[in-house]
Amino acid sequence: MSRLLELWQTTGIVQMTLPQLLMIAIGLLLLYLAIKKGFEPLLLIPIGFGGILANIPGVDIAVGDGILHQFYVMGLETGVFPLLIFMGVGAMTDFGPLLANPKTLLLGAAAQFGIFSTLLGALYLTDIGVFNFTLQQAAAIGIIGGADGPTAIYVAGILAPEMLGAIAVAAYSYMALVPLIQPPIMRALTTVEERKITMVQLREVSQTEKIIFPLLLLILVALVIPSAAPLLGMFCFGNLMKESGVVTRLSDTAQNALINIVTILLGLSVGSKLGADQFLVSSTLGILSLGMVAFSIGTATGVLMAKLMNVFSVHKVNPLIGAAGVSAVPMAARVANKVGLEANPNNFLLMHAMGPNVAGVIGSAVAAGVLLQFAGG
Amino acid sequence: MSRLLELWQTTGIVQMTLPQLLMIAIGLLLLYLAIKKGFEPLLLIPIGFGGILANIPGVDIAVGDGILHQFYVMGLETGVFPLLIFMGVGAMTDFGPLLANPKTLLLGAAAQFGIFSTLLGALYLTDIGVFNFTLQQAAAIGIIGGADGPTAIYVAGILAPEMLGAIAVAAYSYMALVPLIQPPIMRALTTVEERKITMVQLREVSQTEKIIFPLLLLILVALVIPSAAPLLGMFCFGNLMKESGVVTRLSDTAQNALINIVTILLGLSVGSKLGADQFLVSSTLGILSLGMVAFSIGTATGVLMAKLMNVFSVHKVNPLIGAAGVSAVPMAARVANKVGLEANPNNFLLMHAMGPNVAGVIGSAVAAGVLLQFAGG
Amino acid sequence: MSRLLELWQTTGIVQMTLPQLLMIAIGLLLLYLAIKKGFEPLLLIPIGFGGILANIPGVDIAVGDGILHQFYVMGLETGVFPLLIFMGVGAMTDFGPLLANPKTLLLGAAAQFGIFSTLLGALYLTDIGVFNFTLQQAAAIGIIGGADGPTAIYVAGILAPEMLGAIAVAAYSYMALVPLIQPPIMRALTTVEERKITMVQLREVSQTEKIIFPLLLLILVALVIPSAAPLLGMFCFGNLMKESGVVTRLSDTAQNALINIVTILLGLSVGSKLGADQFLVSSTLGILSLGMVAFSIGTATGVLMAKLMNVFSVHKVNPLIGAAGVSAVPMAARVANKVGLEANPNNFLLMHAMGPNVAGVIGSAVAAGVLLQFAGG
Amino acid sequence: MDNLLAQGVELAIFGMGTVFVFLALLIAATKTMSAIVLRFEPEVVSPTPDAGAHNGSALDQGRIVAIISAAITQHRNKNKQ
Amino acid sequence: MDNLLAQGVELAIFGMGTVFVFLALLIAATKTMSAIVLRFEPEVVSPTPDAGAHNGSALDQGRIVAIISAAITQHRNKNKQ
Amino acid sequence: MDNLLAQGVELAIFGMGTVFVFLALLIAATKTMSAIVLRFEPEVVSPTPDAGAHNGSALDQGRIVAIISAAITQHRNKNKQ
Ligand code: NA
Ligand code: NA
Ligand code: NA
Repeated sequence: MSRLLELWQTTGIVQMTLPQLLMIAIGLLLLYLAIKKGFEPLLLIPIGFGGILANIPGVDIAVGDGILHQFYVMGLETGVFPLLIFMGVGAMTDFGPLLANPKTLLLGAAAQFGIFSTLLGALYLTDIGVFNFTLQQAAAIGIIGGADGPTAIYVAGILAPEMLGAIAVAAYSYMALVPLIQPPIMRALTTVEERKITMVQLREVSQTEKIIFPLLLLILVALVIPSAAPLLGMFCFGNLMKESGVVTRLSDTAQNALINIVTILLGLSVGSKLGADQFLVSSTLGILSLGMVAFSIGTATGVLMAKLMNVFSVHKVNPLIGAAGVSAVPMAARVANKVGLEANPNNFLLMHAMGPNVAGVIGSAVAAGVLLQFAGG
Repeated sequence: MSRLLELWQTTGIVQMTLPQLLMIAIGLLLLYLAIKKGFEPLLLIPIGFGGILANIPGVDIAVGDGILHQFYVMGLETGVFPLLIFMGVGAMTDFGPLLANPKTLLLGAAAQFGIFSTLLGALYLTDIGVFNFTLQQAAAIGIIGGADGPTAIYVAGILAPEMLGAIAVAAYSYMALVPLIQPPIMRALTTVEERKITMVQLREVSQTEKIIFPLLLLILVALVIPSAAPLLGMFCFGNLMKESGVVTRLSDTAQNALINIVTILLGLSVGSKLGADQFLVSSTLGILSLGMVAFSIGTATGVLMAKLMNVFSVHKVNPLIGAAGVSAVPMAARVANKVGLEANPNNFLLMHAMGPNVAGVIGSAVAAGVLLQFAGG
Repeated sequence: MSRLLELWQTTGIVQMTLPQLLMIAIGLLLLYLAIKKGFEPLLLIPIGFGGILANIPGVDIAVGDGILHQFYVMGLETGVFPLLIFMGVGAMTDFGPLLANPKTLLLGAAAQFGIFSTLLGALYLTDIGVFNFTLQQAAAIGIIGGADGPTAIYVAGILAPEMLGAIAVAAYSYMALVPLIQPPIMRALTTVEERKITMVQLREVSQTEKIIFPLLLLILVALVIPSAAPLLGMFCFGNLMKESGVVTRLSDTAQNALINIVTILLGLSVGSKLGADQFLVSSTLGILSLGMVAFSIGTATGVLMAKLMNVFSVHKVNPLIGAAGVSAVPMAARVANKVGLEANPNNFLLMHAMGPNVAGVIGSAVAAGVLLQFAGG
Repeated sequence: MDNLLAQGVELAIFGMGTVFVFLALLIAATKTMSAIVLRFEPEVVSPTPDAGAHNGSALDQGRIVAIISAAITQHRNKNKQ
Repeated sequence: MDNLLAQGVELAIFGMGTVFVFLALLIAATKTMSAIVLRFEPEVVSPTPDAGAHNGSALDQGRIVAIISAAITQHRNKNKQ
Repeated sequence: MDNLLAQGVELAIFGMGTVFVFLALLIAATKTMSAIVLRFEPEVVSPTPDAGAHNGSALDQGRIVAIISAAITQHRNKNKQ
C-alpha cells in the first residue's frame, strides 16, 4: 500500500506546479496559433511542443541528460543550429532584386534603428528601475527588432541564454504578426500620393553578378566587421552554392533535408528554454513589450528613410517598401505589396520590396556583429 | 624477415579468435535472413553488418575511438537515436482507426502482459539458479515483449546496456517472425465462430480529432506517468507535425531523410554491441528464449482480452485483432487480417486491427515508463 | 573618439595580415576553378569557401569555439565524415564490371605504386635536407597518389592533421586535373597498336554475385589487413545496402541527403585547415609537387601492369585501362575511354575501365590500411 | 533472491495496473474529446494544408500578452507568499 | 635520417606486397565465388526489390537459436579449459 | 546605472554608424562590380548547370602552383625579417 502511495507520488498530478501548468497552456496556445492561425508554424510547432515537454515534472527532458537539453547543448550553446539554418536561408535567397537596385540596401540599414533604440529602451527601463537588464540582455532584446529568427537566436544564445526562450518566442510571434503591426504605421507615415508611387522596372541581373555578390559581401564583412562573419559567412556560403549552379545536390540538401532537420532540433532546443522557472519571470514581459516596440520603430525608420531618399533621388522609391527593410522575409515584402495595392490596384511592389527585405537580413546580421563585438567581449 | 613476421602478426588470420569467427557467422546469418527471408531488413542489415565489423580483431571499430563506438556513445548512450526514430514513427502513424474505436486501446493494454510475465520469468529463472539476472536486466528482457524496436533499444540502453545487442537482435528477429509465432496461438484460443465475427464499419475521423489526440495523449502522460514522456513525447510530436498539415516539409523529413539516417547509425551502433565477449554469454540464450515467451504471452493475453470485452459489449470485437495489441506495426495487424480471412474470406480486419496495433505502441511505451521509473532509479 | 579608434581596431582592414590576404586569394582561386573550370566543385566549393572563412582575422571561425573548428573536431578528428562519405560512395558503386573481369583488380594494385614511391620521394627529400618530413607525414603525402579524396582525408587526419588542408587541396585539384595529367603519360607508354586493342564483351553479372561480393571483400579485409576495415567496411556496407535491394530507402539516403550533408560539413572542416599559418609553409610546396608525382607514377605503373598482363594472358587488355587504376572515379575511366577513342573511334573502353577504376579504390584503401598500421602506431 | 522475485511481482502488478489505468483514462479522454469536437464541428472538414494565408487577428496578439502576463503575475504572487 | 629512409623502403616493400597479395587473393576469392554462384543459379535472376512478403519458415527461427546455442556452448567450453 | 545607459548610447551610435557605413560601402562595391561584369559580359548569359565537362587547361594548374609558391615565398621572406 505504501508502494501504491509511492507510485502516486511519481505521477504528474502530484508533482506538477501551477507555473508548469501555465507554461503547458502557453505551449498549447503557441501550437494553436501556429496550426490554426498560421503563425510561423515551422518554428512555433517545435518550440511550442518543446515548451510543453520542458514543463513535465519528474523526468529530465529539458535538463540534465534529457534529450531536449542535449539538443540545446549540441546546437544552441555552440551556435551550430542557427548558423546552419542561416546557410539554408542563404541557399534559398535570391539577391537579384537587390542587385538590380542596390540603393535599397539603405532601407535595410535604416530599419535596424529598431534594434538599437530598443536596446536603449531596455537600458532606460533599467535606469528608472522598472526592469534590471544588463547590457548583454538589452542587446539580445534589441535584436528582436532585426525580425530575423536565426540571427536573434544566435545572438541571444551568446549574450543572454537565460532569455533565449522568451526572445525566440517574441521574434517568431512578431514575425507572424507583421501583417498586423506594420500597416497602421506605414499608413500613418505616408500620404496616399506617396503610396501610389510606381517604381521603374527592375533590370535583369546576370548570373555572374549573382555568383560574385556573396563573395563581395563576404570580403566586405571580413574587412569591416569580422564579428559578423560567422552569420554572414554561412549565409553567403549557402547563396554561393545555389548561384554557382555546379553543386545543385548540395544546394538542394541545404535547402531541404538539412534545414528541415536543423529546424526540428532547433525548435525543440528553444522550447527547452521555456521552463516555468526561466520564462515566468517579469523580464519576459519586458522582452515581449520591447520586442513589439523594436518591430514598430524599425518599420517606421525604414519608411522614413525611403522618404528621405526620395528627396535626393530622381527615380522615386515607394516609401512602403522601406517597411520591408526589417526583414521578416518574405512576409514584410508581401505586406508592402498589399498596402501598395490598396492605394493603387495596378502597382505591384513585391519584387521592389524584396530588395530591402533581403537587405534587412544583411543589416541585422551586421548589427548582430556590432553587438557581439562590443557587448559580447 | 622478422619484419615480415610482424606483418603476419597483424593479420586477422592470426588474431581472430573462434568466438569472433562465430559472431561473424551470426552476422552473416542475420544478413541472410534480412536479405533473402525479408526479416526486418531496415534494422537487421545495419545490425548484422555492424556485428561483423565489431568482431574484426586488431582494429578499433566497436571500441575506443572506433566509428561504431562513437555512434554508440553519440546516439545510444544518450537515447537520441531511438527517440528520433520514435518521432519519425509518430510522423508515419495514423491514429484514425484508434480514434474511431477507442475501446481497442484496452487490447493494447492487455498485450503488455507479455512484458511483465517475462520479467517475472527472468527473475524466477534467477531464483532457481538457471540464470543470474538483476531486476534491471529482467525488465530490459521483458520489454522485448513490447514488440517495439525503438522502445526496446531505449529501455535496454538505460537499464542493461551490456545486453543491448542480444535484446535488439531478439526484438527485431521476433518481430519478423510474428507471422509464424502468432497464428497457432490465435487459433488455439479462439473458436471458428469467433474468428468469423465481422465488425461494424469504422466511422470517419475528423482532422481536428487527429490534431488534438497527440496533445491529449501527451498531457495524460504528463499527468499520469511522466517517465514515459521522452518516448511518447517524441512520438506525439512526430504525429502532430504530420496531422497539423502546416509543416509538411518537417514531417516529410522526419519520415524520410532523418529517420533513414538515424536508422543506419542506430543499426550500426546496436551492431557494435555484438562483440563476441558480450554476446556469446549464457544470458543471451535466456534473452532469446524469454523474448519468444514474451511475444507468445502478449499475443495470448491480447486475444483473451478481446474475448472478455465481448462478454460486456454489444458491438462484438473479433478476438483476432487482440493479437495485434503487441504492436509489431504493421505486421501483427496484417497477421490478424490474414487469419481472419481464413475463417471468413469476406471479413477484412486490417483497419480494425490497426487500432490495437498502435495502441500496443502506446501501451509498451507506458510499460517502459513504469520500468524506467521503478527499475531505473 | 578613442572609442571610434577602438572600433577601427576591430575592423579586418587593420587586423588582416598579408598571408591571410593571400590565403583569401587562394580560396577565391579555388572557387573560380571549381565554378568556372569544373574542378571537383562538390568538394572545392566548400573547401575554398571554408579557406576564406578561416583567414578572417579577429573572429573565431576556424579555431576555438568557431563553427568550422567545431565541424573539424566533430567529423575529421574522429574520422566520422570521411567514413560516412565512403559509405555513400559504396552505395553509388557498381562492382559489376569488376566482377565480370576480376583480373583487372591487379591494375588497381599496380597503380598504388604511386603512393609508395611518393612516400619514398618525400623521405629522400628529407634525407638530402630539402624538406623535413616525418614518416607519418611522408605516408600522408603518398596517399595523395591514391587519387581518392575521402581516403586521403581519413589518412591525413590520423597521420598528419597539420597537413590536412594542403593534402586535401592537392588530392582534389589533381583529381580534377586527371584529364590533363594522364593522357601524355598514357600515350608515352603505349604504342598506337596497343591503344587500339578491343576487349571482349563483359559478361552479365548476377545480383547474387553483387550481393556476396562486398561481404567477401569485407571478410578478406578482416583476415588479411584489419587496419583497412574501417574504410573498406563502411564502403562495403554502403554497397551491400544498395545491392541487397531490400533497404532502398536507406541506400537512397546514404547516396543523397546523408552524403550531401557530410560533404558540406567535411568541405568546410577541411577549409578550416587552410589558415595562413598552417598552409603558407614550405612543406605545402613539397606536398603539391609530390602529389603530382604520385599521380603520374600511379598512372604509369597502372599502364605498365596492363602491358605485363598481356604477356601472360590470352584475352588481351587494352593498357589504357591500367591508368584508371589510380581511382579518381569516374574521371580516370572516362579519360581511358577518350584516349582509346582517339586511336580507334569504335573502341569504347568505358565499362572495361570501370573495373580497374573501382579496384583502385580498394587498392588505395588497402594501402591506407598498411600505412595506418605501420606509420600510425 | 526471493526478495528480488517479490520486487518483480510488485513491479508487474503496478506495471500492468498503470498500463490499464492509463489506457482506460485515455479511452475516456478520447471519447470526451471526440464528442466535443463532433459537437462543434459536425462535418468532417479537411484543412487547407500549409496555409500560407495569415488569419491572425489583433485579438490573438492581445491574447498572448494577456495570458503570459496573467501567468507571470500569478507566479510572482505565489512566490511572494 | 638514413634510418628513416630505410624504414620507408621497408614500408614501401611491405605495402606494395600487401596490396598485391590482397588483390590477388581477392581475384581468387571472387572467381571462386562467381563459379559457385553460377553453378547454383545458372540464369541471371533479378530479385524482387523491397520484398514486403515474408518468406521465413519455422526452420529459420530454429536455425538462429541452434547456431547461437552452439556458439555459446563452444565458447563456454573453451573458456573452461 | 547611468554609466550603463551611456554605454548603450555609445553602442547605439556606433552600431547604427557601422550598419550605415557597411551598407553604403556595399552599395558602392555592388555598383562597381555590376559595372565591371556588365562591361565584360554585356548579355545575360545563363550558365550550364552542373557542367560535367572539364574545361581546365594546363595554365590553371600552373597558376595554382605559381600563386601558392609566390605566397609561400613572400610569407617566408617576411618571417625572416
Ligand atoms: Na533584419
Ligand atoms: Na507494444
Ligand atoms: Na586509388
